[in-house]
Amino acid sequence: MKLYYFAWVREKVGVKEEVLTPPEGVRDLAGLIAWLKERSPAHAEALADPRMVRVAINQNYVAGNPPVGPEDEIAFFPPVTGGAP
Amino acid sequence: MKLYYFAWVREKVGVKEEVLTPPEGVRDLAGLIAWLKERSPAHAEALADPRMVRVAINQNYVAGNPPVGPEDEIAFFPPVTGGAP
Amino acid sequence: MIRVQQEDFDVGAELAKLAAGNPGIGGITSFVGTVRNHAENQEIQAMTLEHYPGMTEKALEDIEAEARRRWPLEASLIIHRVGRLEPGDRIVLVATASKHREAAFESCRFLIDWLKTKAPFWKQEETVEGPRWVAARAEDDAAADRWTKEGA
Amino acid sequence: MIRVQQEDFDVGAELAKLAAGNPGIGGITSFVGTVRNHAENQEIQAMTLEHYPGMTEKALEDIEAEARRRWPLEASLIIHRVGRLEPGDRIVLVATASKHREAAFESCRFLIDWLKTKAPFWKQEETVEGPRWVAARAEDDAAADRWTKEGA
Repeated sequence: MKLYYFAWVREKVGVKEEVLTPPEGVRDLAGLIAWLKERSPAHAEALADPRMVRVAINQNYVAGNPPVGPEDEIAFFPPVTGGAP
Repeated sequence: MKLYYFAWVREKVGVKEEVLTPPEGVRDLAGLIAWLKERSPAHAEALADPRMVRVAINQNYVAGNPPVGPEDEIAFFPPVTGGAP
Repeated sequence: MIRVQQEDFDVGAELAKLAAGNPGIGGITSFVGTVRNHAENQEIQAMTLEHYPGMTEKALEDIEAEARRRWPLEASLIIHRVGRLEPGDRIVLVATASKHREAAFESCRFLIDWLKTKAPFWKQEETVEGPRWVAARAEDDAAADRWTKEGA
Repeated sequence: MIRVQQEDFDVGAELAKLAAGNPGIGGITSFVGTVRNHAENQEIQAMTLEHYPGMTEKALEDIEAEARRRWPLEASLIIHRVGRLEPGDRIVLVATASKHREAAFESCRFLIDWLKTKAPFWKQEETVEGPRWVAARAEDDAAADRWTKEGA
Protein backbone atom coordinates (compact mmCIF):
# COMPACT_ATOMS: atom_id res chain seq x y z
CA MET A 1 0.00 0.00 0.00
CA LYS A 2 1.37 3.39 -1.01
CA LEU A 3 0.76 6.27 1.39
CA TYR A 4 1.17 9.98 0.62
CA TYR A 5 1.10 12.95 2.98
CA PHE A 6 0.82 16.62 1.99
CA ALA A 7 1.23 20.06 3.58
CA TRP A 8 1.17 20.05 7.41
CA VAL A 9 0.09 16.41 7.50
CA ARG A 10 3.37 15.62 5.70
CA GLU A 11 5.33 17.80 8.11
CA LYS A 12 3.79 16.09 11.14
CA VAL A 13 4.24 12.55 9.82
CA GLY A 14 7.79 13.47 8.85
CA VAL A 15 7.82 11.75 5.46
CA LYS A 16 6.27 12.55 2.09
CA GLU A 17 5.40 9.00 1.18
CA GLU A 18 5.89 5.47 2.43
CA VAL A 19 5.10 1.95 1.28
CA LEU A 20 3.54 -0.14 4.03
CA THR A 21 1.91 -3.52 4.36
CA PRO A 22 -0.87 -3.28 6.94
CA PRO A 23 -1.98 -6.51 8.64
CA GLU A 24 -4.80 -8.48 7.02
CA GLY A 25 -7.34 -7.15 9.51
CA VAL A 26 -7.03 -3.62 8.06
CA ARG A 27 -9.77 -3.59 5.44
CA ASP A 28 -11.22 -0.08 5.57
CA LEU A 29 -10.11 3.53 6.00
CA ALA A 30 -11.02 3.69 9.71
CA GLY A 31 -9.00 0.52 10.32
CA LEU A 32 -6.04 1.93 8.37
CA ILE A 33 -6.07 5.21 10.30
CA ALA A 34 -6.25 3.37 13.64
CA TRP A 35 -3.32 1.17 12.63
CA LEU A 36 -1.24 4.16 11.38
CA LYS A 37 -1.84 6.06 14.62
CA GLU A 38 -0.34 3.15 16.55
CA ARG A 39 2.76 3.04 14.35
CA SER A 40 4.30 6.27 15.71
CA PRO A 41 3.48 9.35 17.76
CA ALA A 42 4.08 11.39 14.57
CA HIS A 43 1.36 9.52 12.70
CA ALA A 44 -0.89 9.76 15.73
CA GLU A 45 -0.48 13.52 15.91
CA ALA A 46 -0.90 14.08 12.16
CA LEU A 47 -4.13 12.09 12.03
CA ALA A 48 -5.43 13.10 15.46
CA ASP A 49 -8.33 15.27 14.29
CA PRO A 50 -10.22 13.57 11.45
CA ARG A 51 -12.16 16.81 10.73
CA MET A 52 -8.90 18.49 9.69
CA VAL A 53 -7.73 15.74 7.37
CA ARG A 54 -8.96 14.93 3.87
CA VAL A 55 -8.39 11.58 2.23
CA ALA A 56 -7.98 10.49 -1.38
CA ILE A 57 -7.89 6.86 -2.49
CA ASN A 58 -6.31 6.29 -5.89
CA GLN A 59 -6.43 10.05 -6.44
CA ASN A 60 -10.15 10.41 -5.78
CA TYR A 61 -11.54 12.18 -2.74
CA VAL A 62 -13.36 9.84 -0.39
CA ALA A 63 -15.70 10.38 2.52
CA GLY A 64 -16.97 8.01 5.18
CA ASN A 65 -15.28 4.67 5.62
CA PRO A 66 -14.56 3.06 2.24
CA PRO A 67 -12.66 -0.23 1.91
CA VAL A 68 -8.87 -0.11 1.35
CA GLY A 69 -6.67 -2.78 -0.20
CA PRO A 70 -2.95 -3.54 -0.57
CA GLU A 71 -2.81 -2.11 -4.11
CA ASP A 72 -4.34 1.26 -3.18
CA GLU A 73 -2.63 4.66 -3.20
CA ILE A 74 -3.90 6.55 -0.18
CA ALA A 75 -3.24 10.23 0.53
CA PHE A 76 -3.85 12.29 3.67
CA PHE A 77 -3.85 16.11 3.55
CA PRO A 78 -5.52 19.27 4.91
CA PRO A 79 -8.39 21.03 3.08
CA VAL A 80 -7.02 22.46 -0.18
CA THR A 81 -6.08 26.14 -0.50
CA GLY A 82 -4.95 26.74 -4.08
CA GLY A 83 -6.04 29.41 -6.47
CA ALA A 84 -5.91 33.07 -5.53
CA PRO A 85 -7.09 35.23 -2.60
CA MET B 1 -26.64 75.57 -31.97
CA LYS B 2 -24.43 72.62 -32.87
CA LEU B 3 -26.16 69.44 -34.00
CA TYR B 4 -24.58 65.99 -34.29
CA TYR B 5 -25.97 62.82 -35.84
CA PHE B 6 -24.60 59.31 -35.44
CA ALA B 7 -25.02 55.86 -37.01
CA TRP B 8 -28.19 55.43 -39.10
CA VAL B 9 -29.57 58.79 -37.92
CA ARG B 10 -26.49 60.37 -39.51
CA GLU B 11 -26.99 58.36 -42.71
CA LYS B 12 -30.63 59.41 -42.96
CA VAL B 13 -30.01 63.08 -42.23
CA GLY B 14 -27.13 62.98 -44.72
CA VAL B 15 -24.66 65.02 -42.67
CA LYS B 16 -22.56 64.29 -39.59
CA GLU B 17 -22.96 67.69 -38.00
CA GLU B 18 -24.44 71.08 -38.74
CA VAL B 19 -24.60 74.49 -37.09
CA LEU B 20 -28.12 75.91 -37.14
CA THR B 21 -29.93 78.87 -35.63
CA PRO B 22 -33.47 77.80 -34.83
CA PRO B 23 -36.09 80.55 -34.54
CA GLU B 24 -36.64 82.10 -31.11
CA GLY B 25 -39.79 80.09 -30.56
CA VAL B 26 -37.73 76.86 -30.37
CA ARG B 27 -37.06 76.57 -26.65
CA ASP B 28 -37.26 72.87 -25.87
CA LEU B 29 -36.31 69.52 -27.38
CA ALA B 30 -39.80 68.79 -28.72
CA GLY B 31 -39.86 72.19 -30.41
CA LEU B 32 -36.40 71.59 -31.88
CA ILE B 33 -37.35 68.19 -33.27
CA ALA B 34 -40.58 69.59 -34.81
CA TRP B 35 -38.58 72.39 -36.43
CA LEU B 36 -35.87 70.02 -37.72
CA LYS B 37 -38.47 67.71 -39.25
CA GLU B 38 -39.82 70.62 -41.27
CA ARG B 39 -36.38 71.56 -42.58
CA SER B 40 -36.03 68.57 -44.93
CA PRO B 41 -37.57 65.19 -45.72
CA ALA B 42 -34.22 63.68 -44.64
CA HIS B 43 -34.52 65.17 -41.16
CA ALA B 44 -38.16 64.16 -41.02
CA GLU B 45 -37.34 60.57 -41.85
CA ALA B 46 -34.38 60.35 -39.46
CA LEU B 47 -36.39 61.67 -36.53
CA ALA B 48 -39.71 60.07 -37.49
CA ASP B 49 -39.85 57.51 -34.67
CA PRO B 50 -38.87 59.09 -31.36
CA ARG B 51 -38.70 55.67 -29.68
CA MET B 52 -35.76 54.75 -31.96
CA VAL B 53 -33.77 57.92 -31.33
CA ARG B 54 -31.72 58.83 -28.26
CA VAL B 55 -30.71 62.41 -27.49
CA ALA B 56 -27.73 63.93 -25.69
CA ILE B 57 -27.48 67.62 -24.78
CA ASN B 58 -23.95 68.83 -24.12
CA GLN B 59 -22.83 65.19 -24.10
CA ASN B 60 -25.30 64.05 -21.45
CA TYR B 61 -28.19 61.73 -22.18
CA VAL B 62 -31.55 63.40 -21.76
CA ALA B 63 -35.09 62.11 -21.50
CA GLY B 64 -38.43 63.89 -21.71
CA ASN B 65 -38.54 67.43 -23.04
CA PRO B 66 -35.68 69.49 -21.57
CA PRO B 67 -35.05 73.11 -22.62
CA VAL B 68 -32.57 73.79 -25.43
CA GLY B 69 -30.61 77.00 -26.09
CA PRO B 70 -28.48 78.49 -28.88
CA GLU B 71 -25.21 77.49 -27.16
CA ASP B 72 -26.13 73.82 -26.75
CA GLU B 73 -24.52 70.84 -28.47
CA ILE B 74 -27.30 68.43 -29.31
CA ALA B 75 -26.83 64.89 -30.63
CA PHE B 76 -29.32 62.41 -32.09
CA PHE B 77 -28.49 58.73 -32.41
CA PRO B 78 -29.87 55.20 -32.12
CA PRO B 79 -29.56 53.11 -28.92
CA VAL B 80 -25.88 52.34 -28.38
CA THR B 81 -24.38 48.96 -29.35
CA GLY B 82 -20.73 48.98 -28.33
CA GLY B 83 -18.80 46.42 -26.37
CA ALA B 84 -18.82 42.79 -27.40
CA PRO B 85 -21.44 40.15 -28.26
CA MET C 1 -7.98 54.39 -16.86
CA ILE C 2 -9.97 54.61 -20.08
CA ARG C 3 -8.89 54.77 -23.70
CA VAL C 4 -10.69 55.01 -27.04
CA GLN C 5 -8.42 54.14 -29.94
CA GLN C 6 -8.23 52.79 -33.47
CA GLU C 7 -5.17 50.59 -32.82
CA ASP C 8 -5.18 47.14 -31.32
CA PHE C 9 -4.00 46.65 -27.73
CA ASP C 10 -1.67 44.12 -26.07
CA VAL C 11 -3.73 42.35 -23.39
CA GLY C 12 -0.76 40.91 -21.52
CA ALA C 13 1.07 44.24 -21.41
CA GLU C 14 -2.07 46.12 -20.32
CA LEU C 15 -2.82 43.69 -17.48
CA ALA C 16 0.81 43.69 -16.34
CA LYS C 17 0.78 47.51 -16.26
CA LEU C 18 -2.47 47.46 -14.30
CA ALA C 19 -0.98 45.35 -11.50
CA ALA C 20 2.56 46.76 -11.60
CA GLY C 21 3.89 47.98 -8.27
CA ASN C 22 0.79 47.05 -6.29
CA PRO C 23 1.40 43.79 -4.37
CA GLY C 24 -1.87 44.34 -2.49
CA ILE C 25 -3.68 42.98 -5.56
CA GLY C 26 -4.90 39.40 -5.23
CA GLY C 27 -6.67 39.04 -8.55
CA ILE C 28 -7.38 40.63 -11.90
CA THR C 29 -10.49 39.80 -13.88
CA SER C 30 -10.54 40.83 -17.51
CA PHE C 31 -12.88 40.54 -20.44
CA VAL C 32 -11.83 40.81 -24.08
CA GLY C 33 -14.60 41.23 -26.63
CA THR C 34 -13.84 40.07 -30.17
CA VAL C 35 -15.48 40.38 -33.59
CA ARG C 36 -17.39 37.25 -34.55
CA ASN C 37 -17.69 36.03 -38.12
CA HIS C 38 -21.44 35.61 -37.90
CA ALA C 39 -24.48 37.17 -36.30
CA GLU C 40 -28.11 36.16 -36.57
CA ASN C 41 -27.15 33.34 -38.93
CA GLN C 42 -25.43 35.65 -41.34
CA GLU C 43 -21.76 35.87 -42.19
CA ILE C 44 -20.03 39.05 -41.04
CA GLN C 45 -17.13 40.17 -43.22
CA ALA C 46 -16.16 43.18 -41.14
CA MET C 47 -17.54 45.68 -38.66
CA THR C 48 -17.17 49.41 -38.26
CA LEU C 49 -17.42 51.07 -34.87
CA GLU C 50 -18.58 54.67 -34.76
CA HIS C 51 -18.47 56.77 -31.60
CA TYR C 52 -19.20 60.25 -30.26
CA PRO C 53 -15.77 61.77 -29.56
CA GLY C 54 -15.77 63.57 -26.25
CA MET C 55 -18.99 62.12 -24.92
CA THR C 56 -17.67 58.56 -25.28
CA GLU C 57 -14.63 59.26 -23.10
CA LYS C 58 -16.80 61.01 -20.54
CA ALA C 59 -19.26 58.11 -20.46
CA LEU C 60 -16.45 55.57 -19.98
CA GLU C 61 -14.93 57.65 -17.18
CA ASP C 62 -18.32 57.83 -15.46
CA ILE C 63 -18.81 54.08 -15.74
CA GLU C 64 -15.33 53.41 -14.36
CA ALA C 65 -15.90 55.88 -11.48
CA GLU C 66 -19.18 54.16 -10.64
CA ALA C 67 -17.43 50.76 -10.46
CA ARG C 68 -14.80 52.17 -8.13
CA ARG C 69 -17.50 53.65 -5.94
CA ARG C 70 -19.26 50.28 -5.66
CA TRP C 71 -16.30 47.92 -5.21
CA PRO C 72 -12.94 48.18 -3.41
CA LEU C 73 -10.74 48.18 -6.51
CA GLU C 74 -6.99 48.59 -6.67
CA ALA C 75 -7.02 49.34 -10.40
CA SER C 76 -9.33 49.37 -13.41
CA LEU C 77 -9.09 49.74 -17.17
CA ILE C 78 -11.39 50.18 -20.16
CA ILE C 79 -9.99 50.20 -23.70
CA HIS C 80 -12.46 50.39 -26.60
CA ARG C 81 -11.51 50.40 -30.25
CA VAL C 82 -13.22 52.34 -33.05
CA GLY C 83 -13.03 52.12 -36.82
CA ARG C 84 -13.06 49.08 -39.08
CA LEU C 85 -12.43 45.65 -37.52
CA GLU C 86 -12.43 42.13 -38.94
CA PRO C 87 -13.56 38.79 -37.47
CA GLY C 88 -11.21 37.71 -34.68
CA ASP C 89 -10.09 41.30 -33.99
CA ARG C 90 -10.26 42.57 -30.42
CA ILE C 91 -12.94 45.25 -29.83
CA VAL C 92 -12.80 45.98 -26.14
CA LEU C 93 -10.83 45.20 -22.99
CA VAL C 94 -12.18 45.77 -19.49
CA ALA C 95 -10.21 44.75 -16.42
CA THR C 96 -10.44 45.25 -12.67
CA ALA C 97 -7.98 44.38 -9.92
CA SER C 98 -8.83 43.86 -6.27
CA LYS C 99 -7.63 42.19 -3.09
CA HIS C 100 -10.22 39.44 -3.52
CA ARG C 101 -11.61 37.77 -6.60
CA GLU C 102 -15.27 38.48 -5.76
CA ALA C 103 -14.91 42.24 -6.23
CA ALA C 104 -12.80 41.78 -9.36
CA PHE C 105 -15.37 39.50 -11.02
CA GLU C 106 -18.41 41.55 -10.09
CA SER C 107 -16.95 44.89 -11.10
CA CYS C 108 -15.55 43.61 -14.39
CA ARG C 109 -18.95 42.26 -15.36
CA PHE C 110 -20.52 45.55 -14.31
CA LEU C 111 -18.13 47.54 -16.53
CA ILE C 112 -18.93 45.59 -19.68
CA ASP C 113 -22.69 45.49 -18.95
CA TRP C 114 -22.92 49.23 -18.42
CA LEU C 115 -20.55 50.03 -21.27
CA LYS C 116 -22.81 48.18 -23.68
CA THR C 117 -25.86 50.26 -22.87
CA LYS C 118 -24.39 53.59 -21.73
CA ALA C 119 -21.32 54.39 -23.85
CA PRO C 120 -22.04 56.00 -27.25
CA PHE C 121 -20.65 53.44 -29.68
CA TRP C 122 -22.49 52.07 -32.70
CA LYS C 123 -21.65 48.99 -34.73
CA GLN C 124 -22.24 48.51 -38.42
CA GLU C 125 -21.76 45.00 -39.78
CA GLU C 126 -20.73 44.25 -43.36
CA THR C 127 -22.60 41.27 -44.79
CA VAL C 128 -22.97 39.87 -48.30
CA GLU C 129 -26.30 41.71 -48.48
CA GLY C 130 -24.62 45.01 -47.63
CA PRO C 131 -24.00 46.94 -44.44
CA ARG C 132 -26.44 46.87 -41.54
CA TRP C 133 -26.53 48.69 -38.21
CA VAL C 134 -26.56 46.41 -35.20
CA ALA C 135 -29.75 46.84 -33.16
CA ALA C 136 -29.64 47.11 -29.38
CA ARG C 137 -30.50 43.84 -27.62
CA ALA C 138 -33.13 43.61 -24.90
CA GLU C 139 -30.81 41.18 -23.06
CA ASP C 140 -28.20 43.92 -22.82
CA ASP C 141 -30.66 46.31 -21.23
CA ALA C 142 -31.64 43.58 -18.77
CA ALA C 143 -27.98 42.90 -17.93
CA ALA C 144 -27.35 46.60 -17.29
CA ASP C 145 -30.55 46.99 -15.26
CA ARG C 146 -29.50 44.16 -12.96
CA TRP C 147 -26.78 46.44 -11.57
CA THR C 148 -29.16 49.35 -11.17
CA LYS C 149 -31.40 47.32 -8.92
CA GLU C 150 -28.65 45.64 -6.93
CA GLY C 151 -26.72 48.86 -6.45
CA ALA C 152 -29.70 51.01 -5.54
CA MET D 1 -6.53 22.80 -21.57
CA ILE D 2 -4.91 22.52 -18.16
CA ARG D 3 -1.31 22.94 -17.03
CA VAL D 4 0.53 22.71 -13.70
CA GLN D 5 3.94 24.29 -13.84
CA GLN D 6 6.69 26.01 -11.89
CA GLU D 7 7.37 28.68 -14.55
CA ASP D 8 5.45 31.90 -15.00
CA PHE D 9 3.03 32.25 -17.93
CA ASP D 10 2.44 34.99 -20.51
CA VAL D 11 -1.21 36.04 -20.13
CA GLY D 12 -1.43 37.84 -23.47
CA ALA D 13 0.10 34.93 -25.39
CA GLU D 14 -2.10 32.38 -23.61
CA LEU D 15 -5.31 34.30 -24.33
CA ALA D 16 -4.29 34.89 -27.95
CA LYS D 17 -3.64 31.15 -28.39
CA LEU D 18 -7.00 30.36 -26.79
CA ALA D 19 -8.91 32.41 -29.37
CA ALA D 20 -6.66 31.75 -32.37
CA GLY D 21 -8.44 30.47 -35.45
CA ASN D 22 -11.91 30.58 -33.92
CA PRO D 23 -13.78 33.66 -35.15
CA GLY D 24 -16.97 32.30 -33.56
CA ILE D 25 -15.68 33.59 -30.24
CA GLY D 26 -17.29 36.82 -29.06
CA GLY D 27 -15.59 37.18 -25.70
CA ILE D 28 -12.93 35.82 -23.40
CA THR D 29 -13.13 36.23 -19.64
CA SER D 30 -9.98 35.59 -17.67
CA PHE D 31 -8.87 35.74 -14.08
CA VAL D 32 -5.28 36.04 -12.92
CA GLY D 33 -4.57 35.36 -9.26
CA THR D 34 -1.48 36.99 -7.78
CA VAL D 35 0.50 36.72 -4.56
CA ARG D 36 -0.34 39.51 -2.10
CA ASN D 37 2.21 40.99 0.27
CA HIS D 38 -0.07 40.63 3.26
CA ALA D 39 -2.74 38.34 4.72
CA GLU D 40 -4.62 38.64 7.98
CA ASN D 41 -2.72 41.82 8.80
CA GLN D 42 0.65 40.16 8.49
CA GLU D 43 3.33 40.75 5.91
CA ILE D 44 3.94 37.88 3.49
CA GLN D 45 7.49 37.57 2.22
CA ALA D 46 6.89 34.61 -0.06
CA MET D 47 4.61 31.65 -0.57
CA THR D 48 5.21 28.04 -1.50
CA LEU D 49 2.61 26.02 -3.36
CA GLU D 50 2.59 22.26 -2.85
CA HIS D 51 0.45 19.92 -4.93
CA TYR D 52 -0.37 16.25 -5.46
CA PRO D 53 1.20 15.36 -8.82
CA GLY D 54 -1.18 13.26 -10.87
CA MET D 55 -4.27 13.93 -8.81
CA THR D 56 -3.97 17.70 -9.33
CA GLU D 57 -3.99 17.38 -13.11
CA LYS D 58 -6.92 14.98 -12.93
CA ALA D 59 -8.87 17.35 -10.66
CA LEU D 60 -8.26 20.31 -12.97
CA GLU D 61 -9.34 18.28 -16.00
CA ASP D 62 -12.52 17.26 -14.20
CA ILE D 63 -13.30 20.88 -13.25
CA GLU D 64 -12.70 22.06 -16.81
CA ALA D 65 -14.88 19.26 -18.21
CA GLU D 66 -17.67 20.21 -15.80
CA ALA D 67 -17.54 23.85 -16.97
CA ARG D 68 -17.77 22.74 -20.60
CA ARG D 69 -20.73 20.55 -19.74
CA ARG D 70 -22.56 23.47 -18.11
CA TRP D 71 -21.80 26.30 -20.55
CA PRO D 72 -21.44 26.51 -24.35
CA LEU D 73 -17.71 27.25 -24.42
CA GLU D 74 -15.50 27.60 -27.46
CA ALA D 75 -12.28 27.25 -25.43
CA SER D 76 -11.05 27.08 -21.85
CA LEU D 77 -7.76 27.15 -19.99
CA ILE D 78 -6.44 26.58 -16.46
CA ILE D 79 -2.78 27.18 -15.62
CA HIS D 80 -1.69 26.82 -12.00
CA ARG D 81 1.83 27.37 -10.74
CA VAL D 82 3.59 25.41 -7.97
CA GLY D 83 6.76 26.08 -5.99
CA ARG D 84 8.01 29.27 -4.39
CA LEU D 85 6.39 32.58 -5.40
CA GLU D 86 6.87 36.15 -4.25
CA PRO D 87 4.41 39.04 -3.79
CA GLY D 88 3.19 40.28 -7.17
CA ASP D 89 3.89 36.93 -8.85
CA ARG D 90 1.13 35.27 -10.84
CA ILE D 91 -0.27 32.07 -9.25
CA VAL D 92 -3.10 31.02 -11.53
CA LEU D 93 -4.78 31.85 -14.82
CA VAL D 94 -8.27 30.67 -15.72
CA ALA D 95 -9.93 31.72 -18.96
CA THR D 96 -13.03 30.81 -20.92
CA ALA D 97 -14.15 31.85 -24.39
CA SER D 98 -17.70 31.82 -25.68
CA LYS D 99 -20.00 33.34 -28.28
CA HIS D 100 -21.55 35.56 -25.62
CA ARG D 101 -20.08 37.23 -22.56
CA GLU D 102 -22.61 35.77 -20.11
CA ALA D 103 -21.30 32.21 -20.53
CA ALA D 104 -17.69 33.39 -20.46
CA PHE D 105 -18.13 35.29 -17.19
CA GLU D 106 -20.14 32.60 -15.41
CA SER D 107 -17.88 29.72 -16.40
CA CYS D 108 -14.68 31.61 -15.57
CA ARG D 109 -15.97 32.35 -12.09
CA PHE D 110 -17.03 28.72 -11.75
CA LEU D 111 -13.54 27.48 -12.68
CA ILE D 112 -11.75 29.53 -10.04
CA ASP D 113 -14.39 28.84 -7.36
CA TRP D 114 -14.22 25.08 -7.85
CA LEU D 115 -10.46 25.05 -8.29
CA LYS D 116 -10.03 26.65 -4.89
CA THR D 117 -11.93 23.94 -3.05
CA LYS D 118 -11.45 20.87 -5.25
CA ALA D 119 -7.92 20.90 -6.68
CA PRO D 120 -5.20 19.53 -4.37
CA PHE D 121 -2.94 22.56 -3.86
CA TRP D 122 -1.70 23.83 -0.51
CA LYS D 123 -0.17 27.19 0.25
CA GLN D 124 2.44 27.94 2.86
CA GLU D 125 3.14 31.59 3.60
CA GLU D 126 6.48 32.90 4.83
CA THR D 127 6.07 35.59 7.50
CA VAL D 128 8.50 37.24 9.93
CA GLU D 129 7.20 34.79 12.53
CA GLY D 130 8.07 31.85 10.35
CA PRO D 131 6.15 29.75 7.83
CA ARG D 132 2.45 29.02 8.23
CA TRP D 133 0.02 26.87 6.27
CA VAL D 134 -2.93 28.79 4.84
CA ALA D 135 -6.22 27.55 6.27
CA ALA D 136 -9.23 26.92 4.03
CA ARG D 137 -11.76 29.75 4.11
CA ALA D 138 -15.45 29.19 4.77
CA GLU D 139 -16.17 31.83 2.09
CA ASP D 140 -14.45 29.64 -0.49
CA ASP D 141 -16.60 26.68 0.40
CA ALA D 142 -19.68 28.88 0.13
CA ALA D 143 -18.54 30.18 -3.28
CA ALA D 144 -18.02 26.63 -4.55
CA ASP D 145 -21.32 25.40 -3.09
CA ARG D 146 -23.21 28.10 -4.93
CA TRP D 147 -22.45 26.29 -8.19
CA THR D 148 -23.46 22.93 -6.78
CA LYS D 149 -26.90 24.20 -5.95
CA GLU D 150 -27.38 26.15 -9.15
CA GLY D 151 -26.11 23.32 -11.32
CA ALA D 152 -28.11 20.58 -9.65
